[in-house]
Amino acid sequence: MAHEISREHGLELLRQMLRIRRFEEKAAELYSLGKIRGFLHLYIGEEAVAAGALPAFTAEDAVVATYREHGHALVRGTPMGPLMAELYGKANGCARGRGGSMHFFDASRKFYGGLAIVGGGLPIAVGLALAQKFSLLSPAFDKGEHQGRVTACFFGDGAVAEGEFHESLNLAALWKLPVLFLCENNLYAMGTALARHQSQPNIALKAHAYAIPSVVVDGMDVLAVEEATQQAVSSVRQGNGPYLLEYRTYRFRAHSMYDPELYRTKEEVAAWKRRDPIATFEKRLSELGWLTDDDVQQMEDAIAAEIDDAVAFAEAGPWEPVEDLEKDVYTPTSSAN
Amino acid sequence: MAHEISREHGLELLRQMLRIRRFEEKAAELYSLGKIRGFLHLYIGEEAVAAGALPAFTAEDAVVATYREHGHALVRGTPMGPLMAELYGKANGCARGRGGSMHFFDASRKFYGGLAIVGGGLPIAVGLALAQKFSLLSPAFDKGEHQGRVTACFFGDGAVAEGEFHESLNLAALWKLPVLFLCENNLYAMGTALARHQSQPNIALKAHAYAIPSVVVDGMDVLAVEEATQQAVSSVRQGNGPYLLEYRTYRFRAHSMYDPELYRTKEEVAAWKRRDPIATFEKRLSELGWLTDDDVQQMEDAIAAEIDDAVAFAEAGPWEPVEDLEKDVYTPTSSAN
Amino acid sequence: MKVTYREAVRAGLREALQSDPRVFLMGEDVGRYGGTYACSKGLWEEFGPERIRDTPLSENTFVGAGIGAALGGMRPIVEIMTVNFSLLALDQIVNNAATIRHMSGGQFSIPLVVRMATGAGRQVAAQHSHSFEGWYAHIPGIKVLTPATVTDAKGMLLTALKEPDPVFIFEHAYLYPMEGELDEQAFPVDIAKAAVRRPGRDVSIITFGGSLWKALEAAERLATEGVDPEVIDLRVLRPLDSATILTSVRKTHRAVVVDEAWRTGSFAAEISARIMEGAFYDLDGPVARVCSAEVPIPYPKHLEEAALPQVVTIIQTVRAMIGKG
Amino acid sequence: MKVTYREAVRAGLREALQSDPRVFLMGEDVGRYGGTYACSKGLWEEFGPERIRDTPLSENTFVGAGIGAALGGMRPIVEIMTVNFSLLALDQIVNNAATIRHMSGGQFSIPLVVRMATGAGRQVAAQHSHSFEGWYAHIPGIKVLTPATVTDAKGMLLTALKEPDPVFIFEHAYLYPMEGELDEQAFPVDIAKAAVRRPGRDVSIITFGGSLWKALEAAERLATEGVDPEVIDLRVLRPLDSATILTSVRKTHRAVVVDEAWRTGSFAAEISARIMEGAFYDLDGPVARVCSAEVPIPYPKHLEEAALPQVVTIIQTVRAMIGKG
Ligand SMILES: Cc1ncc(C[n+]2csc(CCOP(=O)(O)OP(=O)(O)O)c2C)c(N)n1
Ligand SMILES: Cc1ncc(C[n+]2csc(CCOP(=O)(O)OP(=O)(O)O)c2C)c(N)n1
Ligand SMILES: [Mg+2]
Ligand SMILES: [Mg+2]
Repeated sequence: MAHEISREHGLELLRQMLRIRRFEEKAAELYSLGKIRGFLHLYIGEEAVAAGALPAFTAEDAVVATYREHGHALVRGTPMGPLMAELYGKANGCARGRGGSMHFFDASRKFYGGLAIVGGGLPIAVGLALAQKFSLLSPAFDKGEHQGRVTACFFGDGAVAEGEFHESLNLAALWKLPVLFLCENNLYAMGTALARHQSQPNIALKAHAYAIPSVVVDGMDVLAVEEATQQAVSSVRQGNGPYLLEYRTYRFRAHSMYDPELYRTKEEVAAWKRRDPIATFEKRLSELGWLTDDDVQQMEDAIAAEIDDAVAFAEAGPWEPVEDLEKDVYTPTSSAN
Repeated sequence: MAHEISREHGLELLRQMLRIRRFEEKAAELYSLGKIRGFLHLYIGEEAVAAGALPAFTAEDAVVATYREHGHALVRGTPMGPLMAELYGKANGCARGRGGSMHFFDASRKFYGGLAIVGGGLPIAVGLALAQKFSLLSPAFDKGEHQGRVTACFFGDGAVAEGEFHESLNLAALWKLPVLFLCENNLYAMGTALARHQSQPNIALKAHAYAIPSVVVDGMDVLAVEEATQQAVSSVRQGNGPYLLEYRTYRFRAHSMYDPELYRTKEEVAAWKRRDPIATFEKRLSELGWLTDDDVQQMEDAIAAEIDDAVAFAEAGPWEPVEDLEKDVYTPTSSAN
Repeated sequence: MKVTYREAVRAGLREALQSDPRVFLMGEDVGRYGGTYACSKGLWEEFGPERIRDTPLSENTFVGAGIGAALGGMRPIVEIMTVNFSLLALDQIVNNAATIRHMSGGQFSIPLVVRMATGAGRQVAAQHSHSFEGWYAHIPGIKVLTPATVTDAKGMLLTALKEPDPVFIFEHAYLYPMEGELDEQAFPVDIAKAAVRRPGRDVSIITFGGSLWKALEAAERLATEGVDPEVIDLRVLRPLDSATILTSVRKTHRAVVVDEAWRTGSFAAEISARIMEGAFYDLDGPVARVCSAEVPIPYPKHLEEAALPQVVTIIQTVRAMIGKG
Repeated sequence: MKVTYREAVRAGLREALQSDPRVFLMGEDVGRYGGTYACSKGLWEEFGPERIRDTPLSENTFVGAGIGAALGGMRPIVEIMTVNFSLLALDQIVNNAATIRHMSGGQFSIPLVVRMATGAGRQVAAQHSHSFEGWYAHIPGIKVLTPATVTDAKGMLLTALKEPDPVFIFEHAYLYPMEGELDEQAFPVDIAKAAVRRPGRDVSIITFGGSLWKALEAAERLATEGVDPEVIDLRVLRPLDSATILTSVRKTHRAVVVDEAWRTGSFAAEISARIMEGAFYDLDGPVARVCSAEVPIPYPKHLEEAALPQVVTIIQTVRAMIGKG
């Protein structure tokens, strides 16, 4: 074990990874049935990152993710029903159906999306962290309540090339803001391999250019992810400024639902699949005698039931009335209404 | 001496620095007379950079500069008359008077501006370098003629914070393009000190994030600038990809003509002025017995005459006729005409 | 009380910072430098570096950080030095500031105020002389204000800070040194209605921002020729107050729209189209536009003046119209 | 020969790459991936990595690099994946591509071609469904093309590459799979004139890009009701061919402009204003606009359809107009 954990905790990590995997397998199925449309980016293969990283954050912390955010929303705690309904575009979805797969939101869990412009989430996260820091500085805010809040900002290796990565890391470090830059390096930006979009493919090393501490983490090992993230979070909570983690992981499926995958070999994909974060972790747990086939079966059954309920919830959900199309362009109290 | 030079060469370096200094002193004077308007950014104090760096480039190389480019155009070889006329906005100016101080251009000398959006020149320089590399790659181009062309890209420390710095260094390194990123670090972006706009104030160090070689150079020492630039240029000419030079220098005057200078102390300015690149170099040359008071006087007289001629050229120059306002929005051969 | 436009903006900033601890100002050189146009001069000394924040040159990120801070409960005022640099931040504005509320099904509000200088007329050439207010007015989800008077310069900022959604305030750089009477009675000013700055009977001259003063001068000169123009200051480009425009045109039966942007695709076209749609049968003749020539704005005074709307061009346009009408 | 719009674009790219060694293509995933919309599929294999260049995600820089390469003597074709991402490159486009020639007194030309997908209709929600062609058409110094047919999809690209100045080509993403008859006789196609796609007497339906097909369908359906609409495909938004528009309106005395952009500040407003200015006395009634609802485009099919111009809304608008006329 990378660090000491209990059986219960190990099973919970496995369960979360499985929830993501099965949820997305179902989503892919529903996509081919035409129940889900538009872009659908699957996280399958990368589950250890969301499952290992997100528990390190409290309900008071803020989370910003990308268009590949199903796993993050699930682990953050948004019920599966509203997430599935969002994929359907139903009014009982987590964004009233308006966002779809790329735009999950959950204000009650400080989940700020679901943002689909690559790199666009970083400045937002920096701003959320600035607000968190203000809440400490200004006497007008209750320090106790706000003490040590941090913001988690997930993004991919492709986002590292965008100017906003550079600008955001500089600003966050300059102002010592409590933000964690969590790079899910799955080695590809769509069809462009890391070495063809980064002249210096070591992303963690780039943090030095901003005097930000950074660590490379095995993103296929949920315990390694958990341990590294917990350590980084505690450093940030203590007011030491931002931190960058580079999770080395891999996307098992196509970039989105349409993708001929001309840019990588079957062998490469197969090699990474042998490091499947779920299979390898199941193996470790069973070697510890913590996981029997029954346990797995029970877990799968429970998740299958949860998914069935989520699909039923989505199927039963209403479509937002067309009359409401222009609702919420502005806030009701706004002078524009 | 940083490296071996001849007396003639030493005097020429001094002369170029003096030409810039006197040209700009005259420009400031003409500004207060209302002959020059708009923004006027003086290079005074930084002359060693342009004077030491530009001779390392051939007539076939390309140069991109900023709105603080008077010195670069002068050393590149554009006659003083058209430059002074440009400051006046006269039709005999180097940009037909349309650009003014911030937008010097000279196609015959591959001088691509004179660009006033901070950071905006870097992608342009990367593209020019890409064209230079293509001219080697494509059999359709005469290799001989194009062999080893490079692009010089000047920008300030403030530009380093912009996303385009990050994106441009990555692209240039990724594609191994023949471009030199020449940072004139004068310690301030307008009124913002380096340490307040860069979390990692060591700019040369940032080049590592792109696997680009870099060197810090004393920008107040014209010979140090010359030597470092020549070495970098030869590396780039050999096809080793981009290079970054950080010239540490200082702006003696206000950022532009209007500037209360609330952001720095008189002591700091005075300390830097003691390192005046012209005075210190004059001293070195005279210590070598290469420069007499007469030499200085002759040089000053010649430059004064050159400036008088330039002012006369500008004063005598015509205003572009208003009828020509819409000329050159498109190229004559364009279907839009 | 007579104050300059610059002082009015500064007074608004001070009042906002004093009255609400969630308010802070960030932008390039707003602090120690005092603001390129000196709008925030003295505020850094008064409110300190935590609330008056100098940012690195990184427009897209500090505007995005403003959005994030607003989502996090603050009331940020972001200053973009001038509108041309705002192009670097347009992704954050269009794709995040303007969409997050609607796209999330109404879960979030973004009480962000962004101020920037706009316009030409100071011989700063092609990269520093744009007028993109019309582009901003195209974006659902944000509001666009163009204060032309010292009262609106201060008042609109204060009202904007009470708005739950992103507000963009365009201050014409040419107006900063302009003196005017600050009407404290007018507060709080609304940000919903256009204003009739000069009532008249013969023609409606519709404009906003820096061009208002050219329109008013043209109107006074026309009055000496026996023409009585009505001058409308749009004040708010989004949401646009069509009613005030249409009421005026139904009375005067003629309209000239003055807009410093390039003619093609200018906001003046939108005004013309709205009149077409709402008052076509009341028109005695076609609505005319006085806009900038379609060229990058050149540096020399005579060419810049020739490129921009001027008092004389407004007068000539009205004369031609009356002659025809 | 029947080809898809996607194939027509690809054929244009191939021909350009074959005929001019200075031509190269760069953009995100144009190479090994074959292009998000498969427009460049097979080109990387055929022309190699030097001429088919995958770029990192860095829109402002690779567009700026296109400008620099054009200044350096190349004939770059830059692909921006979709128009919403082009906002990140707008600084380079507005401040450099569009100004350098004029600002330098005519010393340089920038023969750059930028292609991008635009438009909504594929349920990709608020951040991927914009139509900013109208914004681009506001910028002097560049040209803006909106090919709606397979012949224009290929032909305009080839003509654009012969232009000395920056040309922006907007390909409506919805059209890529559309099949059409490629008219090789039409080459070289001009990029100066609008086209009358359906001659008619009763009303001018003026549109461009993806909306052309909705307009044509509406026209056919209206014809069955005894209404005979003329359908005009603008083809080129800048410089705009006013003559063809005015000639049509002088004949039909009525006009409806269809534009997928948000109504306020849409390019449709410019068309309406030009008709106001050039054919006011020929109009039997006000020009109408059919545009998108002023909301971030939502994901669900029924809401997206409600937000965009549709065949039925065009028909209803024409009916209302004829009734009134
Ligand atoms: C600014 C911008 N440019 C292009 C795109 C199109 N696009 C969507 S995802 C993607 C690849 C992003 O790769 P990465 O950041 O590594 O995330 P991953 O998909 O691998 O999780 C691209 C190019 C976009 N959404 N935003
Ligand atoms: C994108 C952009 N933002 C802001 C400005 C306004 N501005 C002009 S110069 C300058 C400071 C630039 O500092 P630096 O790059 O160090 O160059 P220096 O003036 O010191 O030579 C600023 C903020 C600009 N021209 N462009
Ligand atoms: Mg990736
Ligand atoms: Mg500087």
